[in-house]
Amino acid sequence: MIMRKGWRPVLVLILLLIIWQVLVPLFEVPEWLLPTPYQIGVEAINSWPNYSGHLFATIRLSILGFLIGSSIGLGVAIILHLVPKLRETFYPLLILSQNIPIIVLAPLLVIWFGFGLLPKLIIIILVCFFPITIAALDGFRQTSGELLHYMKMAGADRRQIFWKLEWPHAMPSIFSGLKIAATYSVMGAVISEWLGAQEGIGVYMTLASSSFRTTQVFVAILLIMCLSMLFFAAIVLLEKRVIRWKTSGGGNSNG
Amino acid sequence: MIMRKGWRPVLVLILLLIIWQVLVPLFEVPEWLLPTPYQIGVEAINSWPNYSGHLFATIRLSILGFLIGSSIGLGVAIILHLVPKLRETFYPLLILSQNIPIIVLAPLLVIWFGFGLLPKLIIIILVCFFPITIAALDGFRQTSGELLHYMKMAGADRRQIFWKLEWPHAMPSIFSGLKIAATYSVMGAVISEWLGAQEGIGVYMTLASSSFRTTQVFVAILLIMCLSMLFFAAIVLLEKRVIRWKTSGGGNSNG
Amino acid sequence: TEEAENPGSDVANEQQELQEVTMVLDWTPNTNHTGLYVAQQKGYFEEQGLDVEIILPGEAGANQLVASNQAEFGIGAQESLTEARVQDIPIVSIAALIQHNTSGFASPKDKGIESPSDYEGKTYGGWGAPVEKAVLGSIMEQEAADVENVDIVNIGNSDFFTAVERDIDFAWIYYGWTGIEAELRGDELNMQYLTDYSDKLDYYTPILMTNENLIAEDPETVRAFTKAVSQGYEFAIDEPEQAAEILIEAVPDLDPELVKASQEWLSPKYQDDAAKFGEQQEQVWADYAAWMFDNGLLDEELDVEQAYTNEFLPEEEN
Amino acid sequence: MAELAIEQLTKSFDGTEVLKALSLNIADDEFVAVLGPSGSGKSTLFHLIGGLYEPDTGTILLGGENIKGQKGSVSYMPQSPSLLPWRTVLDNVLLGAEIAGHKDQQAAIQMMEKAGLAGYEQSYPHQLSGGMKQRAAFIRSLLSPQPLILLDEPFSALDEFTRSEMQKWLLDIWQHNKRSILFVTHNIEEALFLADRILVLSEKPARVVAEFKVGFARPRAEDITLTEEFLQYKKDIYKVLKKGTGE
Amino acid sequence: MAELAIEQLTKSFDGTEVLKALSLNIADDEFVAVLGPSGSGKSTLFHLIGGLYEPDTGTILLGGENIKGQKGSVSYMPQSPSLLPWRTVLDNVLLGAEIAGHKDQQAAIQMMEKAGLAGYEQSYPHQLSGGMKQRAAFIRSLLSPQPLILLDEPFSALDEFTRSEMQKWLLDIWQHNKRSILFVTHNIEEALFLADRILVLSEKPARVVAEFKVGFARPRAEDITLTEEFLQYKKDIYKVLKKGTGE
Ligand SMILES: Nc1ncnc2c1ncn2[C@@H]1O[C@H](COP(=O)(O)OP(=O)(O)OP(=O)(O)O)[C@@H](O)[C@H]1O
Ligand SMILES: Nc1ncnc2c1ncn2[C@@H]1O[C@H](COP(=O)(O)OP(=O)(O)OP(=O)(O)O)[C@@H](O)[C@H]1O
Ligand SMILES: [Mg+2]
Ligand SMILES: [Mg+2]
Repeated sequence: MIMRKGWRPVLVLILLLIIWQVLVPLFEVPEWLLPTPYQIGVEAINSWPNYSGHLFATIRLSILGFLIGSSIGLGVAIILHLVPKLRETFYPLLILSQNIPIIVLAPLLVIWFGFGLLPKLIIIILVCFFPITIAALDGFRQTSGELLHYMKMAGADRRQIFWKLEWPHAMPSIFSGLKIAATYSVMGAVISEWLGAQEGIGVYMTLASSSFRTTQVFVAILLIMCLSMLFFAAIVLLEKRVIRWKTSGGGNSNG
Repeated sequence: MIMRKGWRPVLVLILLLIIWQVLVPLFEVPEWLLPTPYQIGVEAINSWPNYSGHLFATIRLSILGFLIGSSIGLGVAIILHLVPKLRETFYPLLILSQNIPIIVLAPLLVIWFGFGLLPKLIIIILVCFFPITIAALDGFRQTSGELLHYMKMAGADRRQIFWKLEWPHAMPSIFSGLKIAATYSVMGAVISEWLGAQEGIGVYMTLASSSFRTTQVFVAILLIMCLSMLFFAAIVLLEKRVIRWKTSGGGNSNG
Repeated sequence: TEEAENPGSDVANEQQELQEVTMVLDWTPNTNHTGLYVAQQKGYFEEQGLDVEIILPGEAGANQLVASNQAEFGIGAQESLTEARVQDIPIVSIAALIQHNTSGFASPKDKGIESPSDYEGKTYGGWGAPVEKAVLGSIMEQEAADVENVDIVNIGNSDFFTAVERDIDFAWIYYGWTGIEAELRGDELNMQYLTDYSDKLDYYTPILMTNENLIAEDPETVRAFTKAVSQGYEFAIDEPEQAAEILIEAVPDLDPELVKASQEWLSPKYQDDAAKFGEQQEQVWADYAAWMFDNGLLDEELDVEQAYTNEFLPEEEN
Repeated sequence: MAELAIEQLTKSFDGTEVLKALSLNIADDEFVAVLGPSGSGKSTLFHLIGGLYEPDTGTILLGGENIKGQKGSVSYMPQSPSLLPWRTVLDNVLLGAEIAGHKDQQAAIQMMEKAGLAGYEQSYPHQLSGGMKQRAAFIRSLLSPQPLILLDEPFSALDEFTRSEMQKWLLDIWQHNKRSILFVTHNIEEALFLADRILVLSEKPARVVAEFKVGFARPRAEDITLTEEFLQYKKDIYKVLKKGTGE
Repeated sequence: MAELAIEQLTKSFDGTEVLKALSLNIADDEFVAVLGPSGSGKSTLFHLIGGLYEPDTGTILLGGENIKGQKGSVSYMPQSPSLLPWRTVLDNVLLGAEIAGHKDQQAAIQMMEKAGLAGYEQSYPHQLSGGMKQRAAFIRSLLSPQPLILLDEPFSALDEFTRSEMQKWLLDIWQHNKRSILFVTHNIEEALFLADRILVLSEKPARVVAEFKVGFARPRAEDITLTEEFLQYKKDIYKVLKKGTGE
């Protein structure tokens, strides 16, 4: 499915790359400012041994962070949804959590947790959990009144209403949140590596950038983008597997 | 409504502040690492004339960025939804757009647009538009099949189906996206100010941080948080005014 | 430090137990740090019984990390250490890595900026700190120019080369890195070194620092560390090419060309005219602090005695 | 012109045939009722006429024009009310007309009054009872301007009296403002009382198994339901239906 | 024990009274039908018994126990099918039992077969016709274990034959496995054929305006609908309903 439909964006991407490749020499943009896709490609292939370690470190970090972050995000959403009082109380605090700048958090995290995995994970989690929580909460709330009435009349307790009605109903919203979170998780990992790490794309990029090697910086971006796309695609695939019933309905609204 | 329910989070917040206030001297955390809320409060009051200009600059910037960003986000979502081919083509590219690290974008933006307002707006827009686009796209797609069938049978053309069915149906999702975007817009503005600005909370914070005035850094965070909360509250109020019909239904699921 | 607490657990190594020490840089690795990598690579640290891990500061900032003992040692600069001490942050300078300030205001040759008086009517790109305006004012004063006529713009994270491509006429750089990069690119720069215009501005940057706590409780480690570092820098002074190779090997992601050229330029400047590597003079600390205070950059005066010490520098010359 | 001519319509879902070579005709201004077992394909037939799905084979001509897969040529009342939850009842009732571009709020308010929905103009669908929703959907289809109306069990949720009032009202509207009507119902008496002609569908896959011309004069009085002729029709249809279902 | 005793029930929505001092009783194992005009408050009555809303005043006793605002004590079939779109039909049918904690897949499959839904076990609700959805919802309520069943117009979307089969099946189940049933319908014949007793509600605000004891012996044969007695009942009820609606 994805394979078959994938040619279109790939085409546009290739087109964009070609335009880029042509425009850069045309406007005499120097390589240190904006290398051409060809130069980036060559560099990407040649320096594979240099960055492969960094790449795998970032992959591990972001997958771990995403998994923990989205579990926490879902958990928080569920708890806040099931206990309206908690929700009223903590919902505004959630928003606050998104507004602690990393620049301030960074020294505190490092001072409290050292240079290990934990402070980095905390940053990715902080980035990932928010879109999921918001999306899931909204999904839980928007169940159809008619179905809710039936469930209640049938004697479903709060847990049953949640698991049999609200949870499956919120699935599309949750996946929407997961997609956003997956996209952010890679960036989150890279940012967290600026916190002080020995390896990772973030480190690779900072080093490249500080020795003015723009082409390598772009290789790093390329890696980040590919990773995010992979993560996103994985979520889309999962969504297709999980939400099977919506074959008709709004999906094919080719009216 | 908000007023009446607001006491709960405020209470928790106050409790947190008290704990903070008590723990800091207990563990002998020095002020340069983590000032107490009291110290922050005093600083916030005393240095109001120092930062008020910065504050208003950031407010202007983030409101402008949010408005433009969410308009673009909605516009993109609408276009991608209405033209499935465009959607297949550009959806993956949207995700890519979220993975260009600011560190790389910054020099390019500066080269292209100088140090004026535009590059900063671009960063905020980039941060804001994505959650809205994703949420709106998912909202548009999840209209009920039954209603869609009726609309089609009644001869509604694509535009009518969109404006009379999909758009109102997606309202809750769109607001969900707007909430996320509003929250991010303030952070986006602060980050964009690190790109090079004369004034703004971001500038104030960098200065404070580089001269080790931790208390002022925390004042800046306080300002950022208050701003985001205000933005979020504004969106929630707007949502309450716009989505009126959902009085019953899932809302009061106090089962 | 965790392993140090249970010695002999899985250490099948010969010799004595090495003490683990963390060293945090001020930025990404560059030729300012060569001596550290040499000391590590050549085993000078090990000889002193130290196992040193060199880390990048990231967003956390070296000063706080050292102050809070997350890292025992760090690279800093006199200006920020001065500010930090005034804010009661307990860090101490134990060696000057470069004797004289190598920074200055640079501009592409075609901008025609030959001396500070030419700054008038031009645009300066900085990072928005008050100290910049003060320094600019200080050196422009010498030529009876007024800093108010300079348009100061915050360029944030943009680097020098990007900034001067557009809007910006001149910026503040370290010649040993950015200036050398310009040479390698064949860009011609006009450079006004701070030291050429005011002695007060000839402060130490970068410096090696540690925190008061460590000095009080474990001066031996400080002494050992400083000794190894001195050895490393002395090697770098004597053998610039080999030292450059060591740095390139340790941090392969750096540009070797830049490292070699920079090392060659910088090696003679580590010790320069000082009696021995790392030595600091009270005069330099006092003058600069006074200058900062006079320019309203400090809330109170610096207690100079507390800010630095030569006590840990090795006694004998190797 | 609203003559509907359907020829050899076939439609399957996931390999199961639902309609098989179904043909039927509706003359201009004719009122035709469709009877058939539950799940036989009546609603599917409507969906095909309305252009929601394309048939596998067959033709659908309206006024001589091919309307296969073409939407908007009929006024439609679906089996479930399908009101938009975010619109007031009044706005819902106007939706069909709004889509077609003729909106007459005054007429809508009058019709709502006639259907016993006065006072509910500004209510939302979730505040209505089942039968009230159905009436709202019914009005919506009446307010749509197309010359052919498809009604899918429009009165199934109404009590006998409201139902008979609605029936009379429908006949009234139809007589004053001639349109062709295709009407699905499970109520034989209703079909007899309203229609010029009754088509009986078989079980899935549906074909027309019988056709009854209903000869009562128009306008029809309520008491025809008590005539011998009426009872006879009823028995005949019942028998055909029984056979169809029994197979 | 499933005697239901409702006393002086009053309920208003947004200031409009829907039920006004409504009282009724259902004996153990009794089958009671409720007739009443559309919008009178029948579904609201069910919602109150099921505990979805609290009445403004009045008491609801089930087996002597107060069940006001208490959910889960009745088995319920809503007026609209309310199937969960993401569950297969089989899983939907099992939902009521699942909630109550007794799940019998075998029984469900058998029942689906009986209701003509064989082969649709793994389909999703959107693949069913209107009448098929209604039958699924009906089975769902039968599979729920509670001793009192509330059926809100369960057969309104079914054709005469399917409807009569469902009726006979319902009687069969009820006779073999005694439970109390409260049954809303708009079809007088259906009420007469099924119920022990028929309650007629007035227009909004609803009260019980008449009560008919239906004296036919059980088990009931289909041909009682042709007896004189049946017709007489029908006429009487019709008259009461007419008066109620005409007021
Ligand atoms: N979208 C669909 N996908 C698969 N099967 C479908 C779909 N829609 C209808 N069907 C099948 O087509 C058959 C006919 O359905 P239809 O809704 O036309 O019946 P109907 O005659 O209207 O019945 P009722 O009187 O119960 O409303 C049913 O067996 C149903 O399962
Ligand atoms: N949630 C609600 N909010 C406001 N009014 C309501 C609500 N639910 C029902 N009503 C009103 O209560 C009255 C009775 O509704 P109810 O659904 O009980 O009728 P009913 O007897 O079941 O009718 P029908 O036979 O059409 O299903 C109606 O006038 C309806 O508008
Ligand atoms: Mg149907
Ligand atoms: Mg009802």
